[in-house]
Amino acid sequence: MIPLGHYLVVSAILFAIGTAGVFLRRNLITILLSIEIMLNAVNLTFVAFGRAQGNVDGQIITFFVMTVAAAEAAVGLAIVIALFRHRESLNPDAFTSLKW
Amino acid sequence: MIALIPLFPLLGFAINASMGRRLPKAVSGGLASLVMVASFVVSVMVVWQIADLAPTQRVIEQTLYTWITSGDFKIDLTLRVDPLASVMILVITGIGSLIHIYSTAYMHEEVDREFARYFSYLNLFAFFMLVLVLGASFLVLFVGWEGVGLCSYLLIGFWFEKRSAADAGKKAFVVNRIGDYAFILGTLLLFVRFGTLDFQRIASATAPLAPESMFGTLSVATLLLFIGATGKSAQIPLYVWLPDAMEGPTPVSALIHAATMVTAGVYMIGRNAVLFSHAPETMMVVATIGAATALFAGTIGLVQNDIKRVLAYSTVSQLGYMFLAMGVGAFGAGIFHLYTHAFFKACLFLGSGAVIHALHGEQDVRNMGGLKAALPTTYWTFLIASLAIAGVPGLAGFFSKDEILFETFAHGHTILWTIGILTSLLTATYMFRLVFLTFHGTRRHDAPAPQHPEEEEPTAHGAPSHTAASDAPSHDSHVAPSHHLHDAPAAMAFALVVLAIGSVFAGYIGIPGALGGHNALGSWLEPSFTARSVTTLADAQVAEPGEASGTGEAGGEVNSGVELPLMLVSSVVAIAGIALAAFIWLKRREIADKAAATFPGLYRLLLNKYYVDEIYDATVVQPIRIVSQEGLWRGIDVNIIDGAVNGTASIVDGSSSLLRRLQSGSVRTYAGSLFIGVVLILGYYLWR
Amino acid sequence: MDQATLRFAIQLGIIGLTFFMLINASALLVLAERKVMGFMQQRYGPYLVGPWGLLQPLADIVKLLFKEELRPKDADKWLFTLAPIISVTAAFAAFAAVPWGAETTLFGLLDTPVKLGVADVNVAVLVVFAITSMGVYGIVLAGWSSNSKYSLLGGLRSSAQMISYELAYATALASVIMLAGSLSLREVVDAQNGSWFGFIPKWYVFLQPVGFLIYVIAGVAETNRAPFDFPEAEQELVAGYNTEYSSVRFALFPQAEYINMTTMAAVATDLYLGGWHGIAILDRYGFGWVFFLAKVGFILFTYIWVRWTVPRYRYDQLMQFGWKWLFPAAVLNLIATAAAILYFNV
Amino acid sequence: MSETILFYLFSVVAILASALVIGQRNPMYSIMLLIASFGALAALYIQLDAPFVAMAQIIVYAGAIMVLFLFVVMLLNAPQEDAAVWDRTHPLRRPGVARFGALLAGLLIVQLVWALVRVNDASTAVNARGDVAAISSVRTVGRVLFTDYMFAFEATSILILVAMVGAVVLAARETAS
Repeated sequence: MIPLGHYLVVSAILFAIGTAGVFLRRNLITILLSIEIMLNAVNLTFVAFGRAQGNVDGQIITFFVMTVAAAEAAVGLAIVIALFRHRESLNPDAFTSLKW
Repeated sequence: MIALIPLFPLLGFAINASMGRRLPKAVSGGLASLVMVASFVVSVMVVWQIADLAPTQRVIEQTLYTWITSGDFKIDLTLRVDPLASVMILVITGIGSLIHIYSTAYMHEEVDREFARYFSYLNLFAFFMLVLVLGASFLVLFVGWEGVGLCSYLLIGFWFEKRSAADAGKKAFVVNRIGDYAFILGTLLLFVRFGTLDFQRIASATAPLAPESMFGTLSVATLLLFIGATGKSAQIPLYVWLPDAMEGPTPVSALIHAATMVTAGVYMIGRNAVLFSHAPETMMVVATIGAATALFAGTIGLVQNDIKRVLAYSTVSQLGYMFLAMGVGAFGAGIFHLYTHAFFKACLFLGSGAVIHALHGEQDVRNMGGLKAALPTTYWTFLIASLAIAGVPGLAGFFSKDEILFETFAHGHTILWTIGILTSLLTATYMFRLVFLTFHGTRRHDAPAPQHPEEEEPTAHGAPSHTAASDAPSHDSHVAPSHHLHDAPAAMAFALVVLAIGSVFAGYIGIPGALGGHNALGSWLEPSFTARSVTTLADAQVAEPGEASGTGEAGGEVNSGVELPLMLVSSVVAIAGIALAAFIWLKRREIADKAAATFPGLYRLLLNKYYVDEIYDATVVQPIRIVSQEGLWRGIDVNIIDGAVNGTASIVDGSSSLLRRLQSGSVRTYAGSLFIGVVLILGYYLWR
Repeated sequence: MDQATLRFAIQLGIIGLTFFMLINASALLVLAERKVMGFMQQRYGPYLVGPWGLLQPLADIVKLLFKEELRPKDADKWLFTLAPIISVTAAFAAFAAVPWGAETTLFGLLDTPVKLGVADVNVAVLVVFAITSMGVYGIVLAGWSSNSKYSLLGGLRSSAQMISYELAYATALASVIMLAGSLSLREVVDAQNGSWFGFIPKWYVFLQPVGFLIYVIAGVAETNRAPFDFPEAEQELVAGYNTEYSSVRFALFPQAEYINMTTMAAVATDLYLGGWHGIAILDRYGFGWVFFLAKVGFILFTYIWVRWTVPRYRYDQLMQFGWKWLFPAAVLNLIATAAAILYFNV
Repeated sequence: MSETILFYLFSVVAILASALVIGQRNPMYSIMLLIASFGALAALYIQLDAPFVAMAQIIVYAGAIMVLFLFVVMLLNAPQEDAAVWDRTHPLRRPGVARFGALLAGLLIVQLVWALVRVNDASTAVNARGDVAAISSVRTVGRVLFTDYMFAFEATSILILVAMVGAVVLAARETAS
């Protein structure tokens, strides 16, 4: 018998970790991974709340999140590849040619 | 059954338009004429069919399919034959087929492609005209209405290489468009008022109402419709296109601008007799305009020198007569005149066509004369038709015209009656001026006089001497001075003779009561002008004595005592007119010139058709052009519209040049701003 | 010894048995493979070690154990070690969800029957699917970590191939699941009990011939076996992803492969061949699992048979086949099944 | 009791793994660790009576998306992430900015904690309400998904399609034409 709060805490921590990753890492792939972490944190929250409510809607939202995550990963990685072809680097700071 | 009537010409059009260019003339022309004849036969059968029915429910309807359905608004594509429509379809198909036959010979110089094009247009026109008269609702009628407009444009501009022809076509189209606009407005107004567009429903909805004393919905609507009518059937102020329409081939002028299309307006008013008779103001306007047009056009016709123009103006003035009749509520008389006029005017046009054909495109009467011997058939038919139009007793024109005048008088419009009489005098005069100038006197034409005109006739149809000229206009294309004048070829002659006979006897179905007849046509048409409902038109019009029942014998019973003297007057006037013409243009030629010399201003005024075209150009065309060019184009379009577009662009440009400072180009800067936003929003929700 | 502990013990026993069977399965399969190959090629195959060479696998294992552990200098230490473990673990774990026998009380030894099978999950099909899809990591990592182009190519190929064929595989599964109306393998099996007209057993293979075919083909591709054995295409890639491996680490890969084969065959039996059902007497006396084993054996034999009969495809042909034929066929089969179910509301 | 232990075990695994994901420079390891964290999460889902989600988590995330990442890393031959170079030019590289970022992070954590405190039934057991059979059954999930969430479902399918096309277009090496 685990209180709902525990799950929320876990997902909050995961989310924080993900956010930190986005800001700290200097590798596009790792940044994408951090985004995945955040998404999963959110998923956990959804499922936990859904369970607490006693219905399946939470799970269903999770599927949608997964779909979006898949799409995001596909496009994001494609962009990463394209970028990597131009500059031999995955450092986001290397791609500032749009700067004013 | 009914559907067949318009379908035949449509079929002809389809075939000629699609594969006509590959067919030889004989086939395409023969086919076109054949479908017309077929549809004529069908029409006769249909008319026979409804003739059996009792006078009050002489109606056959055929709903082809539901055209438009939106909510409770529903338009069926319905064809309806009632007495009025029956007369119209008979005229259209009958005269139409005659003219088709005539055309096979007349247009013979055209190359196959042009030939087929011509006949496809002709068939298409017949189709639309039939749709117009058969349509049971304003919308269906409007289809035909627009269609004939289109066809007249196509046919007038048939020789589109000739600039004047193309211009004339455009003119006709534009002027018609003005009328159509009003017509649409009127239709919409009626729909708003009655919620339906079906003629019968509108009529039976109107019948119980009391006639509007002051301008109300009905008056406005009918007025708008009438403007449309003036556009179609060439009344003041929109008549200007008709004379120019003579640029088209002569049979076209005969078919469209004499026999059928121009009568669309008259027909439309007759079709909505109940409606109009409930709008006395409109009726008054109609009558006045009609009379004015009649006189106006007559005076112009007096001095014109182009044989076809004279006829065109006479058409206008005859149409004026019809509208006069409609205006005074003598719908029957109007339709009657429409019907007789179709015969003799078509005959006149075709005759003139024959003359032109014989003289290889010569249209100026001053260069004609003495053709009587050369073109006997043409001459005699032309003469008969002229007598008929002049209103000489015993011929078609007499009965109808006289009936109109009588009705006018009987309804107490004395002034209009006087105008009418004056006009008939003019009519007689200019018609016979034409006759004498063309056929009598001495030749003023360089082509050698024929030795044996009649032996030309058989060969003429084959036209061996005709160099088949490909380039239009064909008339100017082959000037062969050294070849004999020949009378109308067989096909033409046939049409001419039939029409001439028609213009003699067509009137006898409408002999007024005063002459011991019983106006068969009037009583036949009677039901069409009454609402098919509890109240008949007569009851509905008790309130308006000026418009006692729309047909002849009603008036005849009222005061047949007046009728005979009136007839006498008009016939005397007609004879007088002829005599005058004979005196001037046969005996004392110089009088005319002297007259012209004494009143140069008047003469020039008439010769230039009262400068109406110039006035229109100055008052309407130029202003519109200037406004649209300087105002709309240079002003609004360039400055405002383009300005708006460019302005938007420049605004975006400026703002983005500011915004782009936020574009650090580094992903994590964006992420940072996003992060800030998240923190702020979350904070806000937590504070709440 | 009370029921609870007895029951627990028996459960443990079942698990241990399954594990033991799987290990042996790999060994036996190696032998069988070589024997069958031998017969197909007019040879004896192994016959020296033990009677009819039955102990050959044992000898092989011993040999591998005593070999030296080699690791390329630039290989990624952790992943290089992890890769084989992942694959073999995945292989074993996948079987955990596969039931291989009916409920039995072991001849009245237990008062409540026990289910033959490691675990009975209500989404067993998904579990198997998920875990097998984990197996790809082993190969990919092996290929990448050993830092050699052959390995890398092998790894890439096999992963691409597995991902592509998972689609057809899963879609084929889906239609059976629809028929049975359950994701639990045990329920699917029980749904196939009985027979039509008394002599045709109610196996889904008769309802889903196309599905069965697709499943088997995709299965072959999933397990990287000929004619889809690109990961180790000797002619092109020496030995594919496990070129750099030696000794036990090397041994784990083929073992994982054979276990995967077994799992594939077992699942196929459960889904299409009615699991342990089919012979009434065996069912009644709780010996259904024998029939189950027979079926699995048959399918495995077919695998080997195919391997030594059909030549290897070209890689693009493989992809073409997977995406343009197998997957569409599976989808059509799915749609048809759904339509049939709706129509006959089975 | 056992489930509490399991819960803590799995959550600790998930958190540790995620922390390590962003904790080191080799993306290959990051991916592996992330997969581990996903597995732990899947276990948590099972505890939450959502077996189907758990399986989907493994199949979709671990089985598909992560493989994609793995591929990309392998294809690009994952270069080690370059160390922070503190050039003064970049607006974000100044320590002031960094401190501001740290402040923001602290704020976010505070807010999260605060939000957690304000959750009403945070202390009540998760599985207090609803019957397990219905919630954990795939049938129920499917029914709800294809009735109430039909539109969203279709929309996502279109989204996936678009993403597919986009990925192909982006990653396709422009052929020399």
